[in-house]
Amino acid sequence: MATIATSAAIHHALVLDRQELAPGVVVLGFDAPALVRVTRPGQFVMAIPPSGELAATALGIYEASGNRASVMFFVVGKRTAELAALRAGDHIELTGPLGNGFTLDNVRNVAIVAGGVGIASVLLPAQALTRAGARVRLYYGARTNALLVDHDRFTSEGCELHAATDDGSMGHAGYITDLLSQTNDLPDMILACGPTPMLRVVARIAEERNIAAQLSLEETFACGVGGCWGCVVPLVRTSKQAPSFPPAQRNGSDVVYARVCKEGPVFWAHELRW
Amino acid sequence: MATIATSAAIHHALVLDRQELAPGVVVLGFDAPALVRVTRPGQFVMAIPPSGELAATALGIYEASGNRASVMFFVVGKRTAELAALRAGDHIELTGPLGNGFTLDNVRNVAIVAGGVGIASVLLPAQALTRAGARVRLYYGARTNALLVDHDRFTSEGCELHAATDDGSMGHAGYITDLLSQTNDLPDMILACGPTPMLRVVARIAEERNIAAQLSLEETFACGVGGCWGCVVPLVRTSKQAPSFPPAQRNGSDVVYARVCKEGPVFWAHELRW
Amino acid sequence: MVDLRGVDLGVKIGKLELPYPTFMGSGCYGSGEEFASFVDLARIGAVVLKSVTRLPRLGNPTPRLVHTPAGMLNAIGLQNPGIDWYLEQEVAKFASRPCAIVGSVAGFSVDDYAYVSERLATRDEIDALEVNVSCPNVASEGETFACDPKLTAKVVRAVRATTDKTLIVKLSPNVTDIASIAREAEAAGADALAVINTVRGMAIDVDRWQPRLGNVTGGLSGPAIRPIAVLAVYEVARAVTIPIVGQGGIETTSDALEFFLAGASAISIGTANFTDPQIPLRIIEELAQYLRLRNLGSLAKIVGKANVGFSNPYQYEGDEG
Amino acid sequence: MVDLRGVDLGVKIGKLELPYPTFMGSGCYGSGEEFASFVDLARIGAVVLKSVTRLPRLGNPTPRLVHTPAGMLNAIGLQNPGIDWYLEQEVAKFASRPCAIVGSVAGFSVDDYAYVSERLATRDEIDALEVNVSCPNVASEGETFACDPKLTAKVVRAVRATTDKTLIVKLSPNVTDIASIAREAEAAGADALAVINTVRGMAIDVDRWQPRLGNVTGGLSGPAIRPIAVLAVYEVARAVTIPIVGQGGIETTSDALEFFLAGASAISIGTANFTDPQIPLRIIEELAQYLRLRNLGSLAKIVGKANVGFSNPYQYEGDEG
Ligand SMILES: Cc1cc2nc3c(=O)[nH]c(=O)nc-3n(C[C@H](O)[C@H](O)[C@H](O)COP(=O)(O)OP(=O)(O)OC[C@H]3O[C@@H](n4cnc5c(N)ncnc54)[C@H](O)[C@@H]3O)c2cc1C
Ligand SMILES: Cc1cc2nc3c(=O)[nH]c(=O)nc-3n(C[C@H](O)[C@H](O)[C@H](O)COP(=O)(O)OP(=O)(O)OC[C@H]3O[C@@H](n4cnc5c(N)ncnc54)[C@H](O)[C@@H]3O)c2cc1C
Ligand SMILES: Cc1cc2nc3c(=O)[nH]c(=O)nc-3n(C[C@H](O)[C@H](O)[C@H](O)COP(=O)(O)O)c2cc1C
Ligand SMILES: Cc1cc2nc3c(=O)[nH]c(=O)nc-3n(C[C@H](O)[C@H](O)[C@H](O)COP(=O)(O)O)c2cc1C
Ligand code: FES
Ligand code: FES
Repeated sequence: MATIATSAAIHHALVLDRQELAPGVVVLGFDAPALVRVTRPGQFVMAIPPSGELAATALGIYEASGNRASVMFFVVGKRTAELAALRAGDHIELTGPLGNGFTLDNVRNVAIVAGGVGIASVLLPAQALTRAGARVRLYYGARTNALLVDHDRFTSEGCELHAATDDGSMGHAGYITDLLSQTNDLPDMILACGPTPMLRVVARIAEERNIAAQLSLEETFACGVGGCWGCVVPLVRTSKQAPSFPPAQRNGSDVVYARVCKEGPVFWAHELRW
Repeated sequence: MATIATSAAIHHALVLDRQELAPGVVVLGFDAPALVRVTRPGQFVMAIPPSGELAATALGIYEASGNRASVMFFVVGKRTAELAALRAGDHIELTGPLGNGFTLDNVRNVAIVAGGVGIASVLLPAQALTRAGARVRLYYGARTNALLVDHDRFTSEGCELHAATDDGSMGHAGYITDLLSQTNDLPDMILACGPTPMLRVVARIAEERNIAAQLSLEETFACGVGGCWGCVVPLVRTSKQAPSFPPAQRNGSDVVYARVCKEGPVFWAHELRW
Repeated sequence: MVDLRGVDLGVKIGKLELPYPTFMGSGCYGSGEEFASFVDLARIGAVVLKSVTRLPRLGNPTPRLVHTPAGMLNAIGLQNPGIDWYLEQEVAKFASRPCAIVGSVAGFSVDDYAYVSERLATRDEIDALEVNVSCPNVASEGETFACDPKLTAKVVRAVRATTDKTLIVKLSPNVTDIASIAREAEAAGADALAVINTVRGMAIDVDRWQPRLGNVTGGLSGPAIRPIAVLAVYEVARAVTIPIVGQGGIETTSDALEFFLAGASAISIGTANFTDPQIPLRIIEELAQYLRLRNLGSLAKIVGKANVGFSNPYQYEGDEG
Repeated sequence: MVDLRGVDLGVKIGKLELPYPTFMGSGCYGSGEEFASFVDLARIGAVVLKSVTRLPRLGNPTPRLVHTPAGMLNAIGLQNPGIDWYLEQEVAKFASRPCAIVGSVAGFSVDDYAYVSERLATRDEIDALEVNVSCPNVASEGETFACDPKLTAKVVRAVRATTDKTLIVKLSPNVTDIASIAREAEAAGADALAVINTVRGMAIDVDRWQPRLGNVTGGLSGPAIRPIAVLAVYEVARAVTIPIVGQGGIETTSDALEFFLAGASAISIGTANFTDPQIPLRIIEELAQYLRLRNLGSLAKIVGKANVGFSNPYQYEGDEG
């Protein structure tokens, strides 16, 4: 992965705009030029719910250009509900950019797989790749048509869209990974973000087809900055992303736990032991 | 006090109207004919904050006529903030009426003393007394003019208004009890509701002048219905309001703890040992 | 009405048979009467009465309550008229309650407990006894009975000798090893265990530089203590074979399920009644739904079923420590 | 910049002198570096490092975190590379931190503690040691050191013998009588006590009938445990004369003041950093304001000042129990 020195800061950002793309799916745009400047595709922020009583919550950086960055989230619990109550003119406090993003060097023909709100973390890599001249196919799945939000943002960037919905209201009726596994027009790289069961299937397909895959994982976070070791995932010790750990003297496993927030959230599928 | 058999019920009431009388002072009117029918002056409700995560909160019944009852409250913490977010068309859940109200029989010349939001519990007794032909003087104190909310409701009912504000922006500059203690035109009864320090001064004035006084007390509540014995105040054991308790065999005090929510919230000043 | 088609929510705790697996926590629900005008007591299972002692007690000075994050502290101090007055003036009224009535016994010596239990147990209005061993033991410098396995056993044996009624022993979480106390209580003859009582705590008024409770310290209840209570139930369930009445911060059906899965046969609801007195009824209804949706005929099918841990596939040298 | 005109927020804990009375809790703040790009470490007092053990540990299986009402459960399981690697690869980096660095030592035998402490204490980058006695004692079937006054004393004596550096002993709340453990730790040579570590708890996934933590049980932290922590500090302050670092759910200045008034000389902030990493700086600023507004020149003036209880004017026969 693109391991970079942290340039995270706390941003006290003016909310510029708020859209509800579908019921319970919110995009908040805010003024944060300093964040935009250093953000790399696949990074996230820790957003502080305004009441100050709940833990900060991780959100992928959806858009980042000029002075404006944005996050997209589903209202699923208390924290996202508090964030959803923000309006243009309010301020949002967030720490970022955090984590290591996708490795996009030498990617020419990519399949991006997004499940549900996983779409929030893949617009920036899609943009970077299409602009670099790569062929980008977006495999985008959601429960229903209305929740396949902003797919036109991707097609207008030049991505080919393959869609799936659980209820068949748009595209393939079933899992998005069905489409991925059926294609014979293989990409040279897969990037994926979405629910863990989807990522596991992507990892299996990538292994079977012998395609390198980068997965953006989701775990329960506490600090979000590498301070608590709560968000870990088992990783082979030889991975470049593995945290500093001594070789085993005896009966040690070849796996270490790596922090999703710090060493990730993006990992090479073949290096995970989850 | 007017001890009555409980007729409390849980009301799932439609919010009819919401007014903000001053910044942070809210009146919520709701449709609850069954509550109106049995409410007596000085009773209260336990209102359930909509999130369902905080304890229910005690609020005096401000108005009660026809199908509509109302509560008035200051937004001071989480629970009142949640209630203040209700709008006409929403529903409010509340248990009531609770507690014993004021004893108004044979009251001909009364001074009602209200401090701040204490005003919420004295409109009903003021109405009952003026309508029964009694002379009613309202001694009404608040921090500032803008917080002397709804005083015209009382004057239009025929009450004489004596006002005091801490900052002198209306009426006497100082405590409302200053006015009460200065008058030589003595009432035959005092009813009071407001902050505890105010009530203590009222109790002292009443004792010095030998006037019967009924105080509506405020305590931190848990259940609000007499189930937990958390909200007690020391009362002489011989009071008619004292809870059932055996006479002391030895070294017992002549005081028992009575529940503000159940035996009160209104007590005779001379029976309190606080 | 609760829709009970195809599901059995009933439990048997000792000899006490209840149509619903819910108790209203001691000290939180008066004698039931306080809630009767707005909650149908026929649908709540059982009420555990406020604890009663040998002599009348005024209880603690005020304030007695403080709200804290996701919970509250209380320090009531066992205000009650004493067992004599209680039997003369109060107990007869319980006969009309359409739910089970569990008496709660407190004391400051083994003899206190035995005396109060014996007298209370004579009355038909009382369906079962709960022993609140969390009171300070006057003879041991204020240490509570609940904190010492041997003292707990003494109290339970003494009370057991006074009655054949169902005997529930209520354990305190303020101990190093609740399982060892549970084992002693079981061996001494308890029919069931109530797990847990409140957690000791304190709050300070930083403007007045004073404790917020008249008694300085108090008992923490509500959702804040739920993880502590779930673990206590889980550990006690592994230590004994008698049924457990799980409690501590139950507010929703999901909370209740945590306790059943941890090993409780029944639950008790205290503080949640202060949030919304309809909560017990809602939980009973939703429990029935949960069982029906999963084709589980009875609650017993889920008791203690969260026992399967995880495997730990990856270890390193120091992990064996 | 913190406006310190006329007020002294400095504390002395053993030999450790800090300009601000705040520690960042062990396991919550990495080595400080993780927060350095967005929090000025010169303004936070001290960082307590994640606990280190003799051998490398992968730690517990996942999941390791669960959010609970007003708190969270964690079960990290002391993931760390072991003391050898730690000294070789990590410790040198701490030299550049503009705050005090407190090493945290964990172990599974008395010898473990002594060994790790001795090696850690050789390093100048480490300003003081904290001893985390909440680990299971392998020799006593998993009972933790922190649960037994004698075992605690053994560990503290052994560690004390290895170093002259300031020694803070971190106590567990999961005991019947924390004061007796505090007394033993003081007698065995502790310079200060950290009160409290997390409270044991558990949460269950009711859809999957499984514990929510890979380790089954975990430690509860955050505002939910604050009343428990305030009481523990209050009781320990009455039992010892060495300074106390109060912790457990501190999120606001008012929370911090509760701990000082209860008897803490300094405080530690853990979980609140996950809510908002600016909280420690805000608390320091507001503490200075609080002292200035009340004309209290130094924090020492409020330590332990909430000790005046209430009188109990009214009693009845049974209240003497
Ligand atoms: C690297 C990363 C990137 C992510 N990017 C996105 C994104 O771009 N968009 C998106 O929608 N999601 C994203 N997520 C997921 C997102 O962080 C979670 O959905 C979010 O945490 C939801 O918070 P919540 O409190 O609203 O609901 P949840 O955390 O799902 O809460 C569910 C329930 O748990 C309880 N709960 C959770 N946290 C707390 C707490 N602190 N205190 C009390 N109770 C709590 C609540 O009661 C709630 O009902 C990302 C996650 C990661 C790890
Ligand atoms: C008989 C009676 C009648 C009353 N009538 C009225 C009336 O008519 N109008 C009126 O305005 N007031 C009335 N009061 C007072 C009113 O009940 C309190 O002001 C009300 O409880 C405020 O609740 P709150 O949570 O908004 O704030 P508070 O209870 O004052 O809260 C202050 C702080 O405490 C904390 N807190 C309080 N409760 C909780 C909780 N359950 N959970 C977590 N934190 C908590 C909050 O963080 C808050 O910041 C009456 C009181 C009584 C006893
Ligand atoms: C106000 C109050 C009073 C209580 N009084 C008693 C009591 O007298 N005897 C007893 O055994 N438990 C008493 N308890 C403890 C409860 O019965 C219950 O065990 C505890 O509060 C945990 O459950 P909860 O979180 O659902 O309230 C009391 C609890 C509260 C909140
Ligand atoms: C994620 C996490 C990891 C922790 N790890 C350690 C640890 O390794 N050693 C230790 O002594 N305490 C550890 N603690 C306990 C904290 O240092 C602190 O004592 C406790 O959380 C109470 O304070 P708080 O509520 O402010 O977090 C940890 C706490 C958390 C939340
Ligand atoms: S959430 Fe703390 S290390 Fe990742
Ligand atoms: S608040 Fe429970 S008895 Fe009054």
